[in-house]
Amino acid sequence: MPLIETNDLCQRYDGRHILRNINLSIEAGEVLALIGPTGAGKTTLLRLLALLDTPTSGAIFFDGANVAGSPRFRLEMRRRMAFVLQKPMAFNASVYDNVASGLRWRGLGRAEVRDQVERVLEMIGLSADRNRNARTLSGGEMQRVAIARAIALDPEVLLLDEPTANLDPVSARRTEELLAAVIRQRSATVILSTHDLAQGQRLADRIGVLINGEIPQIGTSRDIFVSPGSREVAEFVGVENILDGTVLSSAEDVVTVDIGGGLIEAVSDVAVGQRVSVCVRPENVTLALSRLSSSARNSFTGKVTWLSSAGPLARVHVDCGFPLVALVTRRSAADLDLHIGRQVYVTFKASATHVIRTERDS
Amino acid sequence: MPLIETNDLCQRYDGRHILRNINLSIEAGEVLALIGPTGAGKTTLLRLLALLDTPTSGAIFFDGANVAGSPRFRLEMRRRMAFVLQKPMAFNASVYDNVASGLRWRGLGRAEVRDQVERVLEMIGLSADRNRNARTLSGGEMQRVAIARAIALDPEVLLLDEPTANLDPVSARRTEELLAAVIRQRSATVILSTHDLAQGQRLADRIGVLINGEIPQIGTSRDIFVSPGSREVAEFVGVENILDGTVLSSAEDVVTVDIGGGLIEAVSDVAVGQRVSVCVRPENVTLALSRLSSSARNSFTGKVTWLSSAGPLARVHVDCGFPLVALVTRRSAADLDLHIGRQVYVTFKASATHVIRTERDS
Amino acid sequence: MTEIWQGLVRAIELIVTLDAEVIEITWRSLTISVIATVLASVLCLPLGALVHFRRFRGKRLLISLVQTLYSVPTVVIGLLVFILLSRSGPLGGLNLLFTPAAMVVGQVVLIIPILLGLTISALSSVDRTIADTARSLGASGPQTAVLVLTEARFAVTAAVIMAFGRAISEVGIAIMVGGNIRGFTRVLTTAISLETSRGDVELSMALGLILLLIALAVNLTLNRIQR
Amino acid sequence: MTEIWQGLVRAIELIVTLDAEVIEITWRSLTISVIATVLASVLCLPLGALVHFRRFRGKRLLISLVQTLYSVPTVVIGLLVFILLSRSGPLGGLNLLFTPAAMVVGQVVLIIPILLGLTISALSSVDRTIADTARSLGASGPQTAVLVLTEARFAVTAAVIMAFGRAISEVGIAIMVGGNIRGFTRVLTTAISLETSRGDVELSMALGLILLLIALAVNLTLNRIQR
Amino acid sequence: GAETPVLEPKARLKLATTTSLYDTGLWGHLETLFEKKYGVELDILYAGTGKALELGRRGDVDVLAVHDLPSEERFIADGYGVKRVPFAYNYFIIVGPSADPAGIKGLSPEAAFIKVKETSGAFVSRGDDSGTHAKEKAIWKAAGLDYEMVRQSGQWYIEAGSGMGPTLMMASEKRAYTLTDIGTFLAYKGKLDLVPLVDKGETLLNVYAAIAVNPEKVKGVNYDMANNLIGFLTSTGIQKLIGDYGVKEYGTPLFSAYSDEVEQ
Ligand SMILES: Nc1ncnc2c1ncn2[C@@H]1O[C@H](COP(=O)(O)OP(=O)(O)OP(=O)(O)O)[C@@H](O)[C@H]1O
Ligand SMILES: Nc1ncnc2c1ncn2[C@@H]1O[C@H](COP(=O)(O)OP(=O)(O)OP(=O)(O)O)[C@@H](O)[C@H]1O
Ligand SMILES: [Mg+2]
Ligand SMILES: [Mg+2]
Repeated sequence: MPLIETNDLCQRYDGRHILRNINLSIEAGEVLALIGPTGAGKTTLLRLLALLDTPTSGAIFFDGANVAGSPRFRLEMRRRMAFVLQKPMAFNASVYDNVASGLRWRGLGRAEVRDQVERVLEMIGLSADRNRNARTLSGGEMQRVAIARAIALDPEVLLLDEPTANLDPVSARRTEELLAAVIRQRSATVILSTHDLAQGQRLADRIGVLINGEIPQIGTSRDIFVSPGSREVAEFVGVENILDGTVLSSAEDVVTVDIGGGLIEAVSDVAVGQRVSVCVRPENVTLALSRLSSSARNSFTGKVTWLSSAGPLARVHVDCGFPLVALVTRRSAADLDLHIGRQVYVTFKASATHVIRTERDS
Repeated sequence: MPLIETNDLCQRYDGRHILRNINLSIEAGEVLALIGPTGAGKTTLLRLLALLDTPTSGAIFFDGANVAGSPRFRLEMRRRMAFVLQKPMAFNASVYDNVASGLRWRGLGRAEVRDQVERVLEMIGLSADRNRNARTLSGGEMQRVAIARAIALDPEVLLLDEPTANLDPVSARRTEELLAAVIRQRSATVILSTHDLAQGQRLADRIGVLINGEIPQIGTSRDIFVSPGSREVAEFVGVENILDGTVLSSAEDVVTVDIGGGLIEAVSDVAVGQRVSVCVRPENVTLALSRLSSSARNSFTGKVTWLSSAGPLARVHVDCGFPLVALVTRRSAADLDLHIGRQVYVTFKASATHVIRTERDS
Repeated sequence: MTEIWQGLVRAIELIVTLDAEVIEITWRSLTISVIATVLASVLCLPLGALVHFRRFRGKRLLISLVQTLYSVPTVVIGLLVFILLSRSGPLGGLNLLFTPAAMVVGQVVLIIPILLGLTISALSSVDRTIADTARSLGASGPQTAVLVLTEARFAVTAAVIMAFGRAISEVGIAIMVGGNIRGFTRVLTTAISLETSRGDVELSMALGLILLLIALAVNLTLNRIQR
Repeated sequence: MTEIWQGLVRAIELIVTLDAEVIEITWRSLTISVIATVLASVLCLPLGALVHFRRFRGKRLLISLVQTLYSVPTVVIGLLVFILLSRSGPLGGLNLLFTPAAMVVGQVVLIIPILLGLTISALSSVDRTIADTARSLGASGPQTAVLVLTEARFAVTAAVIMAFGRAISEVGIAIMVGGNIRGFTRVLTTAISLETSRGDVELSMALGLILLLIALAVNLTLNRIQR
Repeated sequence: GAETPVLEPKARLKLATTTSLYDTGLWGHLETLFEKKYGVELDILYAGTGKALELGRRGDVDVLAVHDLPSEERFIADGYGVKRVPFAYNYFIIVGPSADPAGIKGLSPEAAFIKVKETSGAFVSRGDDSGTHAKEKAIWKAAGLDYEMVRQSGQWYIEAGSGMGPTLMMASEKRAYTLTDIGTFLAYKGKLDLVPLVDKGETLLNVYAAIAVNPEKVKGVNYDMANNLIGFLTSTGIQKLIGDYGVKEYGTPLFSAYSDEVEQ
């Protein structure tokens, strides 16, 4: 039996549909990441799961029980979870008292509270600040206190709304490691929303993509990143090359797609005449100075139109009759002496593409 | 003459030093990014520059004039800038009125305000939401409104405190593009703080690293990323391999450093006996299955201890007597059949290292 | 208990028959207290903002003093204004004693502390970031104050309602400086206290009910405006 | 104006000489109003939280009604309580009329709307996120209410101070149901009004000043506790 | 249709009258007549005798209608008043519970007071230096007792420090005796558990007098119009009206016209 299950969950505000028929099923111990653009409804969904709001329609089952019960029952359920809100809000009290609050509300003894709070403060690196008023903390420090407040409760379910949004990369990494440790040690069920796709990838067993109040795709990070189920998902997970076209011919699971500026071969079994979007991840696009004889079925000549750096990599925009982005190491970029206007040969394999059926042009 | 200059700027709260002797000099039209860990003092510095707070000691010069003047003068100066706070706060009014507020305060006419607001709303993609109460916006939407509020003013100086911290990658990219456009079109001077090092790299002419209330290094992104000036900076900008040791010998600008678990050759002119930290960026570490004969001066044998994915790349932890992290493409990782325990050959060039003098062990 | 019931019946009677004297008294009550509230608001809202936004030594003490003035009995204010306006007092020449204008003055004095204290309290409950955001967008001091007052409109309206309620329900000042002159300075509260001392409990209750009705009307109006 | 000055001198005199009757009256004023304020607070703080946190139809109207009751004149409350406690009234058997207890009852009735209204207003100025955060950490309804009241402590204290000020400064109820009996129910305000009707302006001023002094003491104490 | 708060001092005459007179409604009656006759706005302020005299001293009123002989005489002696002109009188009465536990019915006022004190029957005093309170003190004095001593002599003596109405209510609630003017008693009668027990006796005489404030001593008062009012009050027609006032409402006249009476 799943620990948390939702049944056609809908939420409307002022007549606008914010969430539409959300059906989730989360096993105990599972880590689920919700990713999606701003305003997609991530916070709204988490607030429903945290029993802070009641849905317009639909039901939530926690441990098999419908949570739409008495306030007393909802409180009992709520005490088995902890939710870190997107906007971390300090109680006007010391850091210590902030972290202790949830424990005290559960009626724990003084000593117990102290032990647990000290342990968590230590863990999260804020022991030295225990007596400061939490209102004077910086944004990032406060975010950590908010997480500390939640994990101090040893909840069965930990809900996190963009837990590292306010943190610098170093703190974010630390917090993420902390979360990873919590996940491992306590085998808590975790649902988190995040902007950081990589974070979702690193922490979660499954990723749900929330777009426009719906979940068009949910699955392992590989599913989502490699085989996005729709054009929106593909766009959102950062597939930079999305080429719309029509299937011209099909043979042995390889289709030829006419994308206007050229023909692309892709592994797929869609029917001839179907409108599709072909996704090519930039890191699967190879650049060379001479035409390589390789097994790659797609090969084009193009001109570099734009170059930018992306950490250790270089992002190269090439015009081959249609725009294409390639991601190469900075060393390769230097070796190839890439610059705007340079002619390059572009290749990618038919198996490195992903084909999505589309109903309409977009 | 620099547009903004600070002179030994210090800020103390409750006796704690938050900022110590900050000396900045920013030219008109320049884009400066402040990066630094949580609690470093970025917000504190930006608030001082935005004339929201007064420093404990030190002075700020704006356009040559000391801003520690009359409230009237400070207001006049403040009206030449706009500051987007870290915690975007909506006025309890419509999106339109939020964006219009600064213009109205400047006494602009109705029509002028409308034109400007509509233009900015269009630009930032919130035209459809103009009549919604800004309090009901999602975190990310609100962040965009906050930016719109500021750029609607066409300020000479635009101060941004982590402008994309609350945005999903797609919106973040859009906002960043918007900021880039603003920077180009209006030749505004921009000072922004960010967690996202890559963002700093993309947007800024210069990057200032703020650690613990001080700016140990300021320079182009290349300077900071390739030649961090101190161990803290190196750590903060994500140099994952920082190897502490002592210079054993020196010849023709190449030093040999004893790092305990092995000897490393590095390009540097430090004296023999000096304690140093050698930085090696993971993307400059090459992995192979057989010992390559190459020009790389550093070559070790090691065992893979941990593998993780980082977007299109794989992060490989290797133990070669000392821990080393390498970043390779996922394709290479697959080709090399990397898995935990696998023996690999590790090479990196002496010229791909960066040596930092350290006073003390850390 | 019958008196209460009879008072209700009497109130309805007075309202339905549009008793001329009751209408006149009610209208006078309303006008005097509305004017007093408006004057005091015009004074206290900016003053409250000034106190809130300025940092100075003794601010806490000042607020405590203002709050202490919540406790000034109306009779004492009545006395003070009386001494001031009495023929032999410093402002005797104005000939204001025993006029509606004197009652307005007294009520203004009475509600200034209330409005000031509650305005400061309303302002301090608005997130500091709001003021910072406004200033960062180029708002001047007064513009920031207006914005923050708008943000606190619920609490500010509550303050104004409280002040109005205090003004229209007080009787000490009205009697001391108004004199409860029939047809000139008689207002609902002084009429009530007169009827009570005459032993006409029902009429007192009826007038009390009418007072509450107009207070309700004013509150609903203010609450509507606030939105 | 000399009266004011003489009042001051007289006040100092009364305080310095520890005038027995003045001390007794002052102490009685303080006790009655403190008890009334405590009772009303115990009632209104939870009630205010309930109104604030519960969603129900007519909430806005309820708040408007509560705010309307700010305008009930003390004489009317005095009358109501009088009718209730009088020998022929429903609670006549308690024999409370013309006792300090009756005055407490009257003052409680007087300040309940003020405390309730200001508590609700104080609570609604606390960021909703605070309550959400508390609930998300497992706080029950009452626990959340306590937290939010604590967060609003500045405004809640201001409300209590306002209520206390209203209670200790009112005179209509004290006279109607206390009776201003010398040595038993005479308090500062009724004494002031008596002295005023006698024409003794100085003594009235002096007693008024003493009242303000104890109000100041109470406020400073409350403000200290609040921190 | 409220009055404009603009003042024309010439056209107004301010009268301070004692509460017991005002509460009977007599002034409401006289006001219109006087205003019509002289084309003046008569502002009637009611206050205890002490306060009324204070208003006169300050020049905040032009004429007084009060009922406490000793303080009136002092007021004139100090030069604030020109002349004391009595215009009506009636008698105070001593009221108490119908059971009359002290047994004072029919006694002289002095004897009744002594009886109440001796039997410790509760007595509620105005205790507010009003005309009625002054009369009470005068009766104690006539009975040969020191007022201060009476006042301190125990629980039975209750000082209400309030107006006549509240004092009567308190006496009724506490089943106590009290001294009251007839007008207020009649107005409250329906709400009271009290009956008149002593209504005869020299000392109960209650004379209302009008005094114009002295323009020589107090600048700016409307002396001429004040004299008009006094003349109006003592005119035959009005004296008759005063003597008949109250019959309609209470079935018995509340006052006697002073012209009917010999000098005190
Ligand atoms: N109480 C509310 N009243 C009206 N609209 C609301 C309310 N709460 C949320 N919304 C709207 O619902 C939509 C989804 O909001 P939500 O906060 O869930 O988005 P999100 O996915 O968390 O976005 P972000 O990444 O920016 O935090 C937004 O358009 C928002 O404006
Ligand atoms: N008003 C204040 N009173 C006391 N301490 C403060 C105040 N404002 C900031 N601080 C402290 O100053 C330090 C720097 O804070 P600041 O907000 O400038 O950091 P930051 O670099 O912006 O961090 P973040 O990335 O988390 O936003 C922090 O330790 C913070 O707690
Ligand atoms: Mg959200
Ligand atoms: Mg910050």
